Amino acid sequence: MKKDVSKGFVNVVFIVLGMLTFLTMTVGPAAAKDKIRIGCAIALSGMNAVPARVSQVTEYKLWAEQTNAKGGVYVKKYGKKLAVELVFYDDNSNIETCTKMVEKLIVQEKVDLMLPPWGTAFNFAVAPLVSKYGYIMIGSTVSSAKWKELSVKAPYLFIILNQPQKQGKAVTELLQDVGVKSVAIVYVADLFGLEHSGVVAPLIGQTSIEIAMLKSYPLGADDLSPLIKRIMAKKVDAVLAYSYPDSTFLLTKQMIALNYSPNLLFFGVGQHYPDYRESFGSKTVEGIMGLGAWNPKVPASGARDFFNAYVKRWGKEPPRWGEASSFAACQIMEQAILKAGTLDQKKLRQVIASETFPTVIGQVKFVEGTNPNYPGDVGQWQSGEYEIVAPKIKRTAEPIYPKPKWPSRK
Amino acid sequence: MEGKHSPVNKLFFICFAWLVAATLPFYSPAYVLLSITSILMYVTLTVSWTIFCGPTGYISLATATFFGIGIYCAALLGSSLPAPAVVLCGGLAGLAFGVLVGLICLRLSGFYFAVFTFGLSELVRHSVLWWEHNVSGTVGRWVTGTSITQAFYSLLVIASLSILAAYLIRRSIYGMALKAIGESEEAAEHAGINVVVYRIAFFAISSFFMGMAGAAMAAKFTYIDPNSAFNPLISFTPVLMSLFGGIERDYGPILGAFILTFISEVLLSRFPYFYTLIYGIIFVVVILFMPRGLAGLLGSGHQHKFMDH
Amino acid sequence: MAFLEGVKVTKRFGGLAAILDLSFKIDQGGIIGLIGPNGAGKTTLLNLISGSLTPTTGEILFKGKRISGLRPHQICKKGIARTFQSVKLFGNITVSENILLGSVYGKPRGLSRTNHSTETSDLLKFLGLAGKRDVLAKDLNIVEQKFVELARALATKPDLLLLDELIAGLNPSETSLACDKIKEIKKKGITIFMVEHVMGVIMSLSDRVIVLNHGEKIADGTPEEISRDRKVIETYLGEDSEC
Amino acid sequence: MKLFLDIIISGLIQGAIYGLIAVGLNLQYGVARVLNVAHGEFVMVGAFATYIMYTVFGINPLLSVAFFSPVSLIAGFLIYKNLFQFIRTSSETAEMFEGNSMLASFGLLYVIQNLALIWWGTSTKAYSYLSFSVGFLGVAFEANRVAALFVGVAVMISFYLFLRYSILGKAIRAAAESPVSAQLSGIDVHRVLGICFGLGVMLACVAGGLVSMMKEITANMGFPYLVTALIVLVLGGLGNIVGSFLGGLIIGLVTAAVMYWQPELSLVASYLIFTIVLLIRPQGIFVRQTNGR
Repeated sequence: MKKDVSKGFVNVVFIVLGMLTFLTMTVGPAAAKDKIRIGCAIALSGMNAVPARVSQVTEYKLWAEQTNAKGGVYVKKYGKKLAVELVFYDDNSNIETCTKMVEKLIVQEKVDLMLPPWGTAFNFAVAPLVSKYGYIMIGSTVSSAKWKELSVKAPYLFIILNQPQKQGKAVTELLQDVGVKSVAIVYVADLFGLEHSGVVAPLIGQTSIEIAMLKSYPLGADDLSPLIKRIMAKKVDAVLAYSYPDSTFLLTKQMIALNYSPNLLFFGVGQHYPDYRESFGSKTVEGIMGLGAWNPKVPASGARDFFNAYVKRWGKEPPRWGEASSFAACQIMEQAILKAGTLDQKKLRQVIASETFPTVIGQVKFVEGTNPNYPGDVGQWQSGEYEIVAPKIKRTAEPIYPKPKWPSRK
Repeated sequence: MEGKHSPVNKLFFICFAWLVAATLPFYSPAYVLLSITSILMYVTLTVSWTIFCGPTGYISLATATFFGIGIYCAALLGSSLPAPAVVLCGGLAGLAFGVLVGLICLRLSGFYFAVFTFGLSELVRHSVLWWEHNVSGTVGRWVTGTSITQAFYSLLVIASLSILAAYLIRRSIYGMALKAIGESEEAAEHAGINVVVYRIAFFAISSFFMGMAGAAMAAKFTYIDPNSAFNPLISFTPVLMSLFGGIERDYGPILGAFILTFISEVLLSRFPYFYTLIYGIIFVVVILFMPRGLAGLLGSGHQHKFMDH
Repeated sequence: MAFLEGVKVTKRFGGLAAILDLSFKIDQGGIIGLIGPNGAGKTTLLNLISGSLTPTTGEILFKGKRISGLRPHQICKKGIARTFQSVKLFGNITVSENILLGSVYGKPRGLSRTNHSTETSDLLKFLGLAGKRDVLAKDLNIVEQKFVELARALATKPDLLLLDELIAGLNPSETSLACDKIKEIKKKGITIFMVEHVMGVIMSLSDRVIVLNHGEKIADGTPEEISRDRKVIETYLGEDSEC
Repeated sequence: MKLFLDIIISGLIQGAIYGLIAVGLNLQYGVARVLNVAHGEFVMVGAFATYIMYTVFGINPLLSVAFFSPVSLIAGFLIYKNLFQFIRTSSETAEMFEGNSMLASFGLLYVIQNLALIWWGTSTKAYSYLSFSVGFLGVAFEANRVAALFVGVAVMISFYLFLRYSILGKAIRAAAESPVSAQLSGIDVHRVLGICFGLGVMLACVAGGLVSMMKEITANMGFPYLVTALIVLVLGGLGNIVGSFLGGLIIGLVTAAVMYWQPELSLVASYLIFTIVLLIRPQGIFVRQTNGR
């Protein structure tokens, strides 16, 4: 027995030593620079895996494949086109793992560029870290008024998505424009819902529109019919639901079944998925609005091409909001490299902070680290396309108001 | 009984390993430090979990609560207190909450205890969310960052302390009393063991280390909300790691935490699309071929014998 | 002042009274047998004395001090130890560790670690378990387990030892061994209060026998008195065929 | 009064689903001693299977639920036979088996989740079936949810009758009470436990099929159902099949009621109820407490 015990112990020592050796093994950059390695630690498993894959991974991959098909990105410093290589790490939807993986990408993989993780909290957690190492990062799934506090800690973070303040204003103007008299606001009790409702409610409060209801509901609710019935009782013109995909689908389903069709129905995230349109049918989703919008008709070079390429590559249409901006973020990095002629992050940052970039979401010029010129703040399904209806100047179609009633069913 | 030389050798090895670890920041590449820091965090969580749950066999699924409380402590105090004080406060908050949870769970054992602690930690998560929203008027909070080296040293100290505590408790009469409680609370009580005090005290001690780990790791989060700080998966991790490593040995949980964290890291980075698939298969294979966990494979079924020390 | 005294003790479960208005007095020293048909409330009475249960009304005094309402570990530290009808050992620790726990956590005597170990070894020898000291308790046979439980109870250095059917299930030779041990324990000055079904054993060992039926005391006296008691005979003949 | 009826019915609908899932878990843990943490994943599998049957082949979801029941039962039985039975024989004690089978089911959870992500990774799906409202005493309910309630209750009742009166059901109850004596009386315990596990998987898949009519379907929808099932299981009492179903109804009712007054607190309320109930009755609501302990 004595022997076994000490033998076991020695085995343990060897295992630990072996692991340490493995940890110290580094892939290291090849001596001759022949490709640009881009790191991304993102939720490929865990509870954020679905949205992360839809909104970022597919777009990044598409961009990398397209770029490599062209022969890569020309970098002046090396005097040649370099292929791009995406290095994905899984963060298992865990912030602690995410920060670890990001740091590992930077210090062990020694990637040349970084792409952001999915979601506001993850981006915020990672931003100071990548800034510390002096890597630029363009977040396309960040939506929070708090970015201003962050920009001090994370000067290398750029946010390409539209932000709550602006979107709240666009929503309010739209409501006034179409002549909504009363509104019910419900929101998911989470960073996203709280921030957006916190912005939009006071804005609407300043207008003559009556807020008949302002309620939150928990993430992961299985039955929202009580909430819907309460809204029904208020007899409002418009329902604003700052929802996540799960509750967007659930609310839609239950509203259809209960035959409740307000004049204006607005959701947070998920209504912009083509899956949403296909699940319920174009006729049913006709007139449904949602936060944030992009479609192939926006006045941007390559928007239609991106749409077609996405369909060709993934066999389904791209969702119609931040997904295009994930692709645009890659385009911006590509152009910045072209302009700077180097992979030096400081120079890239300067270029990105000061120049204007034509992308699939239009001309992007960062102001204080955010993109004030997003193509759409509110979208609406019209005959199978997610048209931009707010802000007014960017409309790709006039808003339909009131929303058509649900089509009759057997 | 480990033989005449073995304990000395072991002690020597442990000192050596500790010295190597303590000087790591001076010569190791940054990413090793990073990985080790993360490993140390899971070692702390797992080892402190086994302080109470190992001998009693009660499976606590409230780890996320104490860890999260540590994180929130760091978020609230991080800017006003020096780092060691913050970590200590996190620990004390964990301790205080551990006493509370221990008190609430007193009448429960077995499966009911496991699910109850899990339900309780979900209740805490939702309550904090509600509180932050309705009372503090915010959801996210900033955490003051620290350097890798600082995080590494605080976790090294916390992990060492938790290992030491776990070792001493396990080898002492207290460990045996906890085992007795796990076997039969009634008989333990009639043998003169104050079951209430023991259950609460040792549950709180393990919470203390979890709280400290949370406070020390908070810097890694930068921006926290209740859902990320009280991530329910954290509650399952120590259970998996200690069972995986083998709960019958002192080093089983350490080994489990070390190896599973390491495997995760390799899989997350090398096979990002198949992380959980491979991870799951490893679990099943280990269970099928090493029913006693890794430690069970490495040595025979040795039992601790208090009388011989 | 009686050694152990029950004053109008009643214990109800829901509406049913398991013990009803029971008063008793026990003096130090000797063996007191507690008998009665199934469901008479014998184990309930032991549970009340050892603190597993609290009386609904009434009180129990030990050495003149009230112990009802105290928790079992407090009562143990005051010098009352017990065994269980169905053995409750700590199966996954060794025999000697089982006993050591009793020694350390029992009545406080300010002993050092070594003294506890010596005490444990003595008890192992006393009960003939010396060869099994390093065996896991769950690996013993049921008779050995009963003895370990007895040793654990003795290790707490009790003044009063409550035995709940120690003899039940033992074969004749084991029974006589157990009886010898009980006598030896008595010689050490420990008062023994034992519940037993095996009438012969009770009658031969006990200095005094208390008979319970439906939670009430129906007889109390020396074994000879009890065996002649009409009420007792009626109770046993009428309800129980066990003896 | 209308409001009351509304809360009761919507609570019962949701509760029946929770109840079904919890009863499944109860068979797996309460009888077969496998704490199957992959239970929620089978709900997801059931939901996706029903979805595919409906959208691709146009098969009525209720029919495909009926079709998938035996399939999932067999699948569950095979999982038990090939995985958990092996673990049962290699484990030395009951505790060891419980720990190891939980670990293995974690492995199962991870594997199923990853496969689901590979197959349905980026999809969030829903379909419309019986998507209209039916009036009952002046209150409107969604037809598909009402149908789910009827199916759920029907499954539960037939299940109860099965356990109570069929020979196999009696064997299951015998095995639940004491595997050893069941074995002695000539019951093939492994087969019975395998069937229990299979029945658990079946109930999860049935619930999944019903859920697919009422909710969106994604690859990571399963885990929350596991959490609810665990809580319901403890609430109703381990090994108590009827208790689990009633426990599900209670959680459903509480959530529905709070959803009316304070929607944000609806989940907090269900956890709070759970905590309080367990503090008062540590062995669940529907278990008769024995004297002493």
